[in-house]
Amino acid sequence: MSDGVPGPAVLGAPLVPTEGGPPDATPTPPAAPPRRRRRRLRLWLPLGVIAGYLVAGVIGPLIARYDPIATSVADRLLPPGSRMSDGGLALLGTDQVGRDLLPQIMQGARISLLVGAATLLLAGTVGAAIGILCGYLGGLVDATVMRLADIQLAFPSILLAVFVAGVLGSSVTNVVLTLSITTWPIFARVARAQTMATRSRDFANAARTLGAGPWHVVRHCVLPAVASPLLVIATVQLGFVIVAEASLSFLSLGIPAGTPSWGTTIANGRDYLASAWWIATLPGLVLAVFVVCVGVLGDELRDRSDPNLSTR
Amino acid sequence: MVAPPHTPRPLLTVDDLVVSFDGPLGAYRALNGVSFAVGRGETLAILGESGSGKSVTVRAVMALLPRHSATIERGTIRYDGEEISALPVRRTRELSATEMAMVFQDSLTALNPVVRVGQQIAELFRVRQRTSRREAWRRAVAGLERVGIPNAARRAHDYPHQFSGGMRQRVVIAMALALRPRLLIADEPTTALDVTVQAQIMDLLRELREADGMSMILITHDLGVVADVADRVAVMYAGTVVESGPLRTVYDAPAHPYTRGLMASIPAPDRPGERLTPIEGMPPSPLATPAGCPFHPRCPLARSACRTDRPTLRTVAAGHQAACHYAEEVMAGVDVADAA
Amino acid sequence: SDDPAGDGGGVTTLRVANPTPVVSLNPFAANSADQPTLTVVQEVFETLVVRQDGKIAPKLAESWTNPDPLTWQFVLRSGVTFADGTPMTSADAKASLRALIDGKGPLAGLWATVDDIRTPDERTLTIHTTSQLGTVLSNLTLLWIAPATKIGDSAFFDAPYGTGPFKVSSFTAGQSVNLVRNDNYRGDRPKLTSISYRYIPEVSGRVTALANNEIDVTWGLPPDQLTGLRDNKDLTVRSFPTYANYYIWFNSSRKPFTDARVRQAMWHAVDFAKISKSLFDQAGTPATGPLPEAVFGAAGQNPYTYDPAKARQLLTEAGYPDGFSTTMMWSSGCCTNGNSFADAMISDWAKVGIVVKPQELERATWLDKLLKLDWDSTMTTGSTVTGDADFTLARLYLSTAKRNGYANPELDRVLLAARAELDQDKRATLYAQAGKIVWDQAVGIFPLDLNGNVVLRGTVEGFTPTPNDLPDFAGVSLR
Amino acid sequence: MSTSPTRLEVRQLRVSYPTHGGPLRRSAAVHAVERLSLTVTTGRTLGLVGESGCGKSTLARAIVGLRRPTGGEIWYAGERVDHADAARRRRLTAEIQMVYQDPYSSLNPRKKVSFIVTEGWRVHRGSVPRDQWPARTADLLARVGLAAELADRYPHQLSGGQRQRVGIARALAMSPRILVCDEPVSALDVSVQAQTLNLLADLRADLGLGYLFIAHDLSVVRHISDDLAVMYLGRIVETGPAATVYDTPAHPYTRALISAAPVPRPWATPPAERILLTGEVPSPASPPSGCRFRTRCRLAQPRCAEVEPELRTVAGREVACHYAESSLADTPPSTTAVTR
Amino acid sequence: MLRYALRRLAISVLVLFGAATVVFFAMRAVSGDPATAVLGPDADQSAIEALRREYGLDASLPVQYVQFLRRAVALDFGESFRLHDAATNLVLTHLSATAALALTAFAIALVLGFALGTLAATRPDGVVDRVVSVLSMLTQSLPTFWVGIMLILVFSRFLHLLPSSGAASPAAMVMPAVTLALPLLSVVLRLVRSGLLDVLHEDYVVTARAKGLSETRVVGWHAMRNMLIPVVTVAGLEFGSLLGGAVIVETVFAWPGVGRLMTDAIAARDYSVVQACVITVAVIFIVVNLLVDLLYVRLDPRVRESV
Ligand SMILES: Nc1ncnc2c1ncn2[C@@H]1O[C@H](COP(=O)(O)OP(=O)(O)OP(=O)(O)O)[C@@H](O)[C@H]1O
Ligand SMILES: Nc1ncnc2c1ncn2[C@@H]1O[C@H](COP(=O)(O)OP(=O)(O)OP(=O)(O)O)[C@@H](O)[C@H]1O
Ligand SMILES: [Mg+2]
Ligand SMILES: [Mg+2]
Ligand code: NI
Repeated sequence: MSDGVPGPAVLGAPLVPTEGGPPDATPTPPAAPPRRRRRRLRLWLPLGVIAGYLVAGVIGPLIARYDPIATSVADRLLPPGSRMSDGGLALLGTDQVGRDLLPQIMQGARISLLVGAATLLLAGTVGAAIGILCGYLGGLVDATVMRLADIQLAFPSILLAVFVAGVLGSSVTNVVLTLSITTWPIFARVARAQTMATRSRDFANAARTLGAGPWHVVRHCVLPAVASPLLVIATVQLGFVIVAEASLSFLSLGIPAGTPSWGTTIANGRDYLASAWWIATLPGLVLAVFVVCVGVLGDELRDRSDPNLSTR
Repeated sequence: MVAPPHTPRPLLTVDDLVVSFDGPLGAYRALNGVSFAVGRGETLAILGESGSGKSVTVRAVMALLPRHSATIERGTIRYDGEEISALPVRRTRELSATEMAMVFQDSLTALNPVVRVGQQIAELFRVRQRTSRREAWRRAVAGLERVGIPNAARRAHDYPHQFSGGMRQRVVIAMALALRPRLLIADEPTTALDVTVQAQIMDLLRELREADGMSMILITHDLGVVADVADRVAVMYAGTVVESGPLRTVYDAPAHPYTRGLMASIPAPDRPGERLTPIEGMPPSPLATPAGCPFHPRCPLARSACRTDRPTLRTVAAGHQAACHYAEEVMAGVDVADAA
Repeated sequence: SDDPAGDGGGVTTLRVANPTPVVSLNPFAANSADQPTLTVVQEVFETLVVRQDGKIAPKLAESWTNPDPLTWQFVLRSGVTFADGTPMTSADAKASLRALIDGKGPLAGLWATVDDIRTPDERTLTIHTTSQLGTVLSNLTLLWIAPATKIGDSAFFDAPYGTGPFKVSSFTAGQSVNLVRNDNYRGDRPKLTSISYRYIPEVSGRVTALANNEIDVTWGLPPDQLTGLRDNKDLTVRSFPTYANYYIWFNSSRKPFTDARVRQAMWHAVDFAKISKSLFDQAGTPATGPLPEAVFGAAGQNPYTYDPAKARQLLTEAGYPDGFSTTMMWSSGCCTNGNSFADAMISDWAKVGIVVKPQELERATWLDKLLKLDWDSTMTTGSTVTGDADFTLARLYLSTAKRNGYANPELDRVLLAARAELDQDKRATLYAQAGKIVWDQAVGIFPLDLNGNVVLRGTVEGFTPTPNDLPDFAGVSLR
Repeated sequence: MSTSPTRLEVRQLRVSYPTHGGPLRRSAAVHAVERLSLTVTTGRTLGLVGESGCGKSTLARAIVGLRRPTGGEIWYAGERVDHADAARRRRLTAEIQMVYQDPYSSLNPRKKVSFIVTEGWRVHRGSVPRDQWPARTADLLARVGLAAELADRYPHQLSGGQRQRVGIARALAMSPRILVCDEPVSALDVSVQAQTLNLLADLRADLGLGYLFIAHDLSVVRHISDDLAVMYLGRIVETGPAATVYDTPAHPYTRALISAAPVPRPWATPPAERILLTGEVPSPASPPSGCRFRTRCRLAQPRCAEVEPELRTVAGREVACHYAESSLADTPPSTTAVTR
Repeated sequence: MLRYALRRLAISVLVLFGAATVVFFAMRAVSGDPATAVLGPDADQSAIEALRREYGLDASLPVQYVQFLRRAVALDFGESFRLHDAATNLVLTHLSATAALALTAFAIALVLGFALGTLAATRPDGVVDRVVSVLSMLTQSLPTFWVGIMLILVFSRFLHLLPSSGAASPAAMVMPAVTLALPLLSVVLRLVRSGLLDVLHEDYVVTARAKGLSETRVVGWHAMRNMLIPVVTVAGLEFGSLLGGAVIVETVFAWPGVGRLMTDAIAARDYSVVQACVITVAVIFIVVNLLVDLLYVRLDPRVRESV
């Protein structure tokens, strides 16, 4: 039965190593330490980088104060490492109105991470709640809501962005709203599938035989099971959302002017890619590193959340 | 049950096989020195509780271990005199199906769900023997008929899920036997089946084996099934063979306390309701195999030597081997009380 | 296929990239004042008169007279034919003017006082107005003469032709226009056999296409791009003054901008000289008045100096010693370097305590708010397409226009008088007066007159820029 | 501690699953359990055997209220309990509990043992005061033979036998009178199985529980049961005292089942005739007409296709076969060794 | 099967109706008046009213809605205010450009995704695997417009290899298609990799190996067929969103596609075109997913039974 079924990441095509190993091999196989170290690295490296971003986003703007409205047109388009007219060093160069990019990127981290986190929180909770509801109840509720999700998916997100910006104006909140509306079905689908798989598992049945009502079953059986796949999805979506915010900025539907986010900085610098590459490229790089780290972390979390893998 | 003639050179010999897995929580040994041999025309049953390493052993023989996480640390596997553990996988694979074939425990998952069963068998003829498509199909149907699938010509077009459990297991057997292998390895072929169906399958296997003079390794934890078909028995515990010998000897005069415990755990049909005598304690975690004899924490006979010295498999009687320092006492039926 | 092959040069096509899409070729309706539409239309149609070096010159009309102050009589040139060979007559001119008025486009308002158009003979056109209209001539610079028989047919404008040097061979709205030479053209035969316009929205795409010899001409590039292109030996960058300028309006009907001192303070608070020098380089020149210098009726005014202290003082006088918070809106993509410009101004305003929240809006939303006067201040650029002060001043600053909340009877009086004046010199004086009111009252800030830029490949010869910033390629040849 | 026995009675129970049929077929219902009656009494064990898919689990689910019966009645302690309202249902959960087959999937992998054991008290708020939980948990764990410190572990940190004990402790926490055990030892190794069987026997003796013990391993059922019921395709075909049914089976199916069960030491018992069933197990969606077993029955007569046999008393047990007498007479002498 | 298809169709119609309703009311709820958006700030009131009358915008909202639905059923979405052409026409012409782009991108993503994903899955944790996984995350983490502009700069501006924009030649297709394909590629790649990894440790793959089949056959035939099932589902969803989501690529590369048509129409509050676009995209989305479902049924005999 449930014999040694290993987790997906570990198993591959079988092959007996031809070298076979000497008869007096040491009891601990030599392959072990690097692999474990690598696994630890895969968790802690991205976590460290992400923590670094958070610190930079929270503390950075306090140290290297960034004032989005303090422009210095004389210092515009300075390449990285230039001296500015006030004597300061623009480590990452300046943008098209002479603002130092480094503090701008740090400040941008705040907004971008905020947008990412808020969107995930909103879309995640709403999506998960709806998904669980649909998965648990099934039937008409399920069919109706899932059709709504289909409509949502069939509906161009650009139009949605215009719609939100047009009706509610453009603001960080509304960007979060737009992105949440486009993201919730993903969470809902995952939560729904997981709920359907969990609700009829024997441990849920056991809770019912103990007299548990739906609320208890959802809270203690479904929710914990839904949480980890959602977490994994969330890491993937975090990258997506932050990139999507940049794309909205490209279409002038994103974060309002005067609030620097990575997206707005990249979008502002797009006309300068040939002449002042650093404006769009450096925040782009920062964004990419962040997204990659989150992605690696997500993969690692997925591996770890697999009960099969953590058992052994 | 006629004991097979003991040929000097067994068909398959496994000697001191050590296999380790590199899992997320670190490396551990699934096999820790497994040795056994299968004679020509002989049926060897490998017994042992879940996780003792039965499947890993036979997968190692078939070169089916996961290539990224499993390492054969040492040991040799010889097939018909040739050391196959030294061959590249591709060469070992050439022996698969023609020399050695395997039947898996769960027939539902062992068959490709999206390929017609006829095709799954015909594939063997087409790819391994380069026959024509039509000829391959014809032979596949014949193979299905041989294992007693009614209406084989029509059913060959069906998908695995359209068969019942017993039928599927027959398909798997037909697939294993398609190229007439000399050694059939059956890894818990009936665990997923009902008793009545299990009886059908075991009968079928016995018939086919006798018809082809095939050798067989049968893995199971059902002592009854073993008694039904095996010539010889190997008992595994925590990644090693702790005892091996002729069927009745092992059953009636076990030389290892674990085997004895196992035998005692079976509810006797003639004494219902009587208290059973299970082996105390838990099997060791593969991550922390105890030093010395792996069975000593649960062994009623354990003494200080058991805690430090690892017993090796040694011959305790003709054709009967056990890995216990005090095998003779066990065979003599010395009890806990006597030992203490 | 009926391209005349016996013309030495063979096929020469000028490849043009528009920065904005051409959505219509109908110069009588909604798009009659659209720069992309007019750019193409000017190669196809001609007008009765043109503005040359700031003066009105004859084109399809040979001469004109005012039999009385309310009547304008034009004598049309003879022997002019449309591209299909039919002769151009006064009936066509009349139909065209009717079409423009009935089309109710943005230019229709210029002709509001016309009550009668007559064609006494084939070569005479009389326009009668209910009150004196001094802008008739400059208005006529945007009246394109199309065949009267076709003008009501909307399909005509899918591939229109006129009396101009080119005719449209194909048109895909929003994407591309192809022109071929009009072989019936009476004047100098154009050297180009065809012109193809296509819309490339992204700046880097256009610049790359130009550098890669995928296109020959483009314009409307942001100033920062030009710096790089000037160094490219294959390219020629032409910069020239235009009728367009930047302005920031205050909603004078809303506090605190009801107070002229506040508006003036806003102006004094920003170092426009520095900003325009670094942000616009050769793309703009500091404004001397509310109208670009090239426009008829523009006059130099007293410059506002960069003087934060004065700004503070004005604010204190107006009752805002600590400044105030307000918003500034603009529509995205409205203005050259708009976002940077806004950032720079906001930065300077902050220094005197005025916190301005930027609001970049989608154009439709911006327009909606603009017309509802639902805003504090707005930044935009505008062009005086007719080249006549009336077009801008009377359209935007009359109190009846309700465009910026500013209402001043004195200004209204001057503007209306200027419109009714037939003597162009007197008109110019009146506009100078009106301009002074707008400037001194700081109805808005007028930081910059915009220079146009056209970038051509070195192979393009004979291009002459015009201040209306409608690049005209009729006289161009390809090497 | 047992007073007068309490009875759980199932009368003419029918449980069906809707099937979606094919697009061109009408949607039908699978009657997984069909007009089934049985009685479980406290202090006694009713063993239930049958092939996979014959409806054993469905019956268990209906009894504990996980599945609503489509017909028939369930009575507990003189009260009709099927279609009970939610409050009654909740009250009943304290009386009738269930132990699940798979110790891996029946424990919430994300909760500690302490939570799992106390889950019932959490649901029935106030039934056990919170401050008593730790002590009571320790008691329960001790009762099922688990160390108290296991309370802080997650299921995946336990062995299969330990998990099954946790499952039993969870059921016991509610102090039930009746325990429905749905194949509680099928997933366990012989020695762990022996431990669990011993535990269940002890609990019955100490607490006077009544068991409905479902299994497919006849030797296990025989070991623990007082009474035996044999199920085939949703119906009970034979039921009576365990010894009677096991030793002198009257229904051809029971006979086949018992004869097919492998015996651990065949040489120690007189050789038995093995009755091999032929043919496939019919689908419960379309059971054969008349006697459901007739398609695989050696004794089948035309009458079997027409009239469905009802349970009737034959030689001390109830059996649903038209030819029970001749089937009984045909019983080979070996299994009727002692004529009782 | 038939009934299943019919049920799916009925649901699709419902979804379409929902999308149509949402777009209708959404457009009208957004601030900005189509008449002024088209005619500009200087249009006079009578002109605005005339335009409204012409396009039926003077009627009450419910009347407009019913009118819209009635005509939409006949595939008539009215005329574009801005481009003075039938909206249906406009959408169809632009759609062909987008479809060409999307299909190419899709093909690139599928081919590369399958190739790389398979490579990565057969040697998990190997060099290829790690490079590929970082690459896939990287492509997903860069904003499309940035990638597009970069490609233009590198391949057109500096290397002069490819035309920078337009849809004139097949070569012009390369960069936009690649840009569009990249994010999709990383999705396909991950899906193929994880799908294959899941499948590769299924028992039937071990069985196939035990049959002595070559690794190529085991992976390329036995594993692949099973892995296709989940990939197809996601690929379908992604293709649907590719059509509506190509705006940015279309803008950067001046590709005359439906995405830009729609964005421009939205900006101009060109109701008829927006409605036509949204409904078209929704129809395609639904059709593609319907096809995917049917394909799913073909690929998986187990599902074939149950529908
Ligand atoms: N692919 C693998 N990766 C890691 N560990 C494995 C793998 N396969 C087996 N193992 C481990 O090796 C040990 C022996 O497993 P094996 O499958 O041989 O047991 P078994 O005796 O066949 O048990 P069962 O009766 O349950 O089939 C177990 O601890 C198991 O967890
Ligand atoms: N949720 C369900 N929906 C539809 N049919 C079901 C469902 N559960 C079980 N069945 C069907 O009902 C019949 C009885 O199933 P049940 O699980 O009760 O059998 P069982 O005797 O417990 O088998 P096993 O020994 O394999 O556990 C089977 O044919 C099964 O296919
Ligand atoms: Mg195994
Ligand atoms: Mg069951
Ligand atoms: Ni097992």
